[in-house]
Amino acid sequence: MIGVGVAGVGIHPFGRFPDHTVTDLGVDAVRAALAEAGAATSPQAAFCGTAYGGVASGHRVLGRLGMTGMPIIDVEAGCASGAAALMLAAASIRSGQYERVLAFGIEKMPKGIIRSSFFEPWQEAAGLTATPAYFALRAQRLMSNSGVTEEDLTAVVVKNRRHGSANPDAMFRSEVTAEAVLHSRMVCAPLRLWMLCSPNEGAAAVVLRRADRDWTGVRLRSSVVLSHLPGPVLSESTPLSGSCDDAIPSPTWRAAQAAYGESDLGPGDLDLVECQDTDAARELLAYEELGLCEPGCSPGLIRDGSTAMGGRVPVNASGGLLSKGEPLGASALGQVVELVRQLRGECGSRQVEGARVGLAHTIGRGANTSVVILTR
Amino acid sequence: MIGVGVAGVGIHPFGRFPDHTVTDLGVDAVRAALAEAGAATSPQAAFCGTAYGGVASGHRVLGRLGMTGMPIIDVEAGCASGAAALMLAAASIRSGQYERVLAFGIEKMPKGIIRSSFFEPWQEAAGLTATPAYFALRAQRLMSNSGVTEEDLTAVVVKNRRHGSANPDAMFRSEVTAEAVLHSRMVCAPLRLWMLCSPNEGAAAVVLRRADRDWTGVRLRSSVVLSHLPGPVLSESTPLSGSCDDAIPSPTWRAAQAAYGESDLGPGDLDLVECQDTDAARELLAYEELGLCEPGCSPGLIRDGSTAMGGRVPVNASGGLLSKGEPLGASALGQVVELVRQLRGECGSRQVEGARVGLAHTIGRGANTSVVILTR
Amino acid sequence: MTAVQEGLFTEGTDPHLIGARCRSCGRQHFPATDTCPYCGADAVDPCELPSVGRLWAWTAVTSPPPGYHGTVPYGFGVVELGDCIRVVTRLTESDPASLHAGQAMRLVLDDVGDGADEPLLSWAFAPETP
Amino acid sequence: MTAVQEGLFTEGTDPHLIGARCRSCGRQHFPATDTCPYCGADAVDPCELPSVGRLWAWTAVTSPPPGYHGTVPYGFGVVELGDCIRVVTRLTESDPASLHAGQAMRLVLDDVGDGADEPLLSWAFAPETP
Ligand SMILES: [Zn+2]
Ligand SMILES: [Zn+2]
Repeated sequence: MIGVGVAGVGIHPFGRFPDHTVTDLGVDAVRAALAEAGAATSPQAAFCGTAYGGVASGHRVLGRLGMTGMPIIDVEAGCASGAAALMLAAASIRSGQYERVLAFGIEKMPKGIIRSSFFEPWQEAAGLTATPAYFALRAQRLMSNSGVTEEDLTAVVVKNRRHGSANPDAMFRSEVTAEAVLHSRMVCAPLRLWMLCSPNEGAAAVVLRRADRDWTGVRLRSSVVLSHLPGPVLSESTPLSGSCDDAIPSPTWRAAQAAYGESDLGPGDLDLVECQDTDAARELLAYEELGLCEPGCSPGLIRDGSTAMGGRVPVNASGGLLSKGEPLGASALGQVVELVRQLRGECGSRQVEGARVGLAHTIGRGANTSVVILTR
Repeated sequence: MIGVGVAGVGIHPFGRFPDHTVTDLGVDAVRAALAEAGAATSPQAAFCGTAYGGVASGHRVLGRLGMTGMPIIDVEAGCASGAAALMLAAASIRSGQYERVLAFGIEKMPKGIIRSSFFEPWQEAAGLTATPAYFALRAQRLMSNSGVTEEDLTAVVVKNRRHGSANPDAMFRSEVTAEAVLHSRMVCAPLRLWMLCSPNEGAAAVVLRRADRDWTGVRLRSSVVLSHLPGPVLSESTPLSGSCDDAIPSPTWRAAQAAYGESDLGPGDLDLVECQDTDAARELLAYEELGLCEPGCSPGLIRDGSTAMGGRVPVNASGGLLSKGEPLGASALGQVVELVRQLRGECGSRQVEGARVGLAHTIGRGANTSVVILTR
Repeated sequence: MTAVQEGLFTEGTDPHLIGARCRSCGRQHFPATDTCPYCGADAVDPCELPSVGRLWAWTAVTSPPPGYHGTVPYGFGVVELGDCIRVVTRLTESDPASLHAGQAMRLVLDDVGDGADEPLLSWAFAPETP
Repeated sequence: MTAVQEGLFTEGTDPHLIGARCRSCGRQHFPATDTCPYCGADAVDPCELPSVGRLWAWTAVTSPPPGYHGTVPYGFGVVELGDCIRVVTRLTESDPASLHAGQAMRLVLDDVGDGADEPLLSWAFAPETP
């Protein structure tokens, strides 16, 4: 079995950058990752994750760096696009096809209102495409199934914004109070404005390399991308109907199981987790789906501080999407960059002490779920 | 070395289908490929090539068929998108990761004028984004370097339309005369309207499987995707400047060399070729880049009938893009479907007798070049 | 009155959503497509879904999503019809506090147009009046 | 007069395109970016390209491409400037038969606007008058 190591990471801060093209953002992140990896790790192939980057996004970035001539493949898997790029890059090393591969993700939302190509025009006209409404329905089900309260949702926001205040690459770097969260505008009950993440812009890059026994750096232990099973009506595949069978496993649960199986690690081994907090309830649901707690027990983890900095398994030490915002194609690799830096002990005031095992999780339109496990 | 076999292929005819969504087209092609492959070859992962399909294109097709739950990755590589999907699918079988994988490509051009996201708005305003003008400049250089004449360009169109008249999946199924071609409107000298292919709609699908020694069906021997080297000003990466060094190899030449190397086959072994004839000159250039003739000798092949049906190596027996039209994401896999059917001897009046070795070539924005070699 | 899309519902005094039932696996889906989204079979029969069901999840949309020209706020939720299908739907009730889990809901057709042009007919579920 | 984009060319009686030369590999590119598209180095110096060159390839565009509001037909081609850079350009001559390989061409600035609004300045090459 060929091992996969992380030779270098780079990130362009997440935020809004009206004076920079998506290519500019990508060049920054890729240059930084290449500089860390060093000249001896020049990539033999590249995978670029993006949802809105347009035709030949990866080539435009690598063309600016004189790095074309190799296979350059753009991949799209919604918010998991960057993770899909990473998965393909890792697979090509594990298979022995390449020794050094670049995975990067870039995003800059198009100007004006984004009309997802995922929906048909009649679904828009019928009022069936309000994304936060689907999040809200899922939140409501979690509240009724697991006893999550409005205070718990608020606590997730307060925690992540506190974590994010120490992350120079985050868009929002100020803490918020529970009171302020509870007084923010109700978007779709039970979700208020500050409980929802903002789509934004950014880029992140990871250089992977073949890692033999003597590799002492961070290792990529598993990198799974899976889609949903038919049935669940509130799956991120947003069907207009579903079955009444509540036993169908979610894609996050399945991806996590696959990733634990691949890496011979379990939820008890994790020192930190970066998970999809597109809304505050989505983070709590991830606790259950990733096995950080038993089903129905997510409120316990937020109430007792287990997932806050200093707790048993800090979740979203980076501040999460609630602090960083969500540049779709870059989002999943942004999590990976954070984990790599945490495992290297480079995170200063937001460092999770002694972190050896980290997990990153995203779920996006498709549905595509990714679970990545890294170790030091 | 694990072998890769073609278990089934399917195609939705290329053309214009205002009453069908891109998902409808994909469902048709995928169903047909799955039916050929049989239930025992149900895929473990899927790669969907598309340029304009939008978010989660592959999931929308496979969701209609109850086939989600596996990794489903959308890939974009311009006109080579389908080939990129095939390359990733093949690599995942060669590496032992999967035994059965689906690759498909779908396209339906958006309504109205297509503004490629490849260019910046100022490049449009400056008149620098007329795609046929770039084709025309390349054609002019080929005419001056290889002695290609207007009659040779016309002969390519006449040949391909004659071939296409026997292909029920082509958009144009009528022959044309040289005189009619020469009287069609001048778009960008030396290219006239009928010398240019039309973007259109369609879908194609290929089910790949692990092929051990006892597999007697069609084999995928190589599947290469490469981007361009910096320098050539008329590369399909459409830079606004380039170097004066004419010795920099083209991506098609490099991809062909890589594919020949992988398969231990050479241009002399080919029984037929499907190549990128986005314009008539592009086909002649491919003769030289693929090694069907020496550099500078492409006119000879079209003049002596070597690349016509019945010749030494028929090129575009399907009618090529000049007859089929070009649904970007589906185009490269449409070529593969044709080759598979030719190698199986299923092509009726357009059958290349005794075909055992076929090559498919595409080049698209990026630039991305693909070369695929199939054998029986 | 034009429907927002053909084939979604029957009109008249007792409207029904038009789903499809798979001949192979028996499961129902909505809107009707020509393949079964559970098993992929292409033999499916159109069927009318029950017009009364139970509320399973709900919220309210406070800002109009892109492409929607009807009024806001509007209710939004999931209703269980029979024992095997849950359907995503607008709700006529836009105050989440006025609704409760398992509440009986009945299909109605209403206007999602912009009020200026011809009415645009779509479906919603309304609390069943006892 | 506004330029179609900042930083593409100098204006005045003897205009020049603004490229950049890589400090590491010495190669020139246009338009100037902050990295070298040949070797990736980030140390590049802006430089003015020669204003006279030789015609290397040419055609004419007969239909306006999307986003272009100037006149048609217009000439289009590639001009070699000095001994190491080829530049894609509009040409002032839109009859391909009036041009020949190696012909001397000089940079000019002209209007690609729609004629109604303020002129929109871009570059083209014109046959050098002897
Ligand atoms: Zn079924
Ligand atoms: Zn350089």
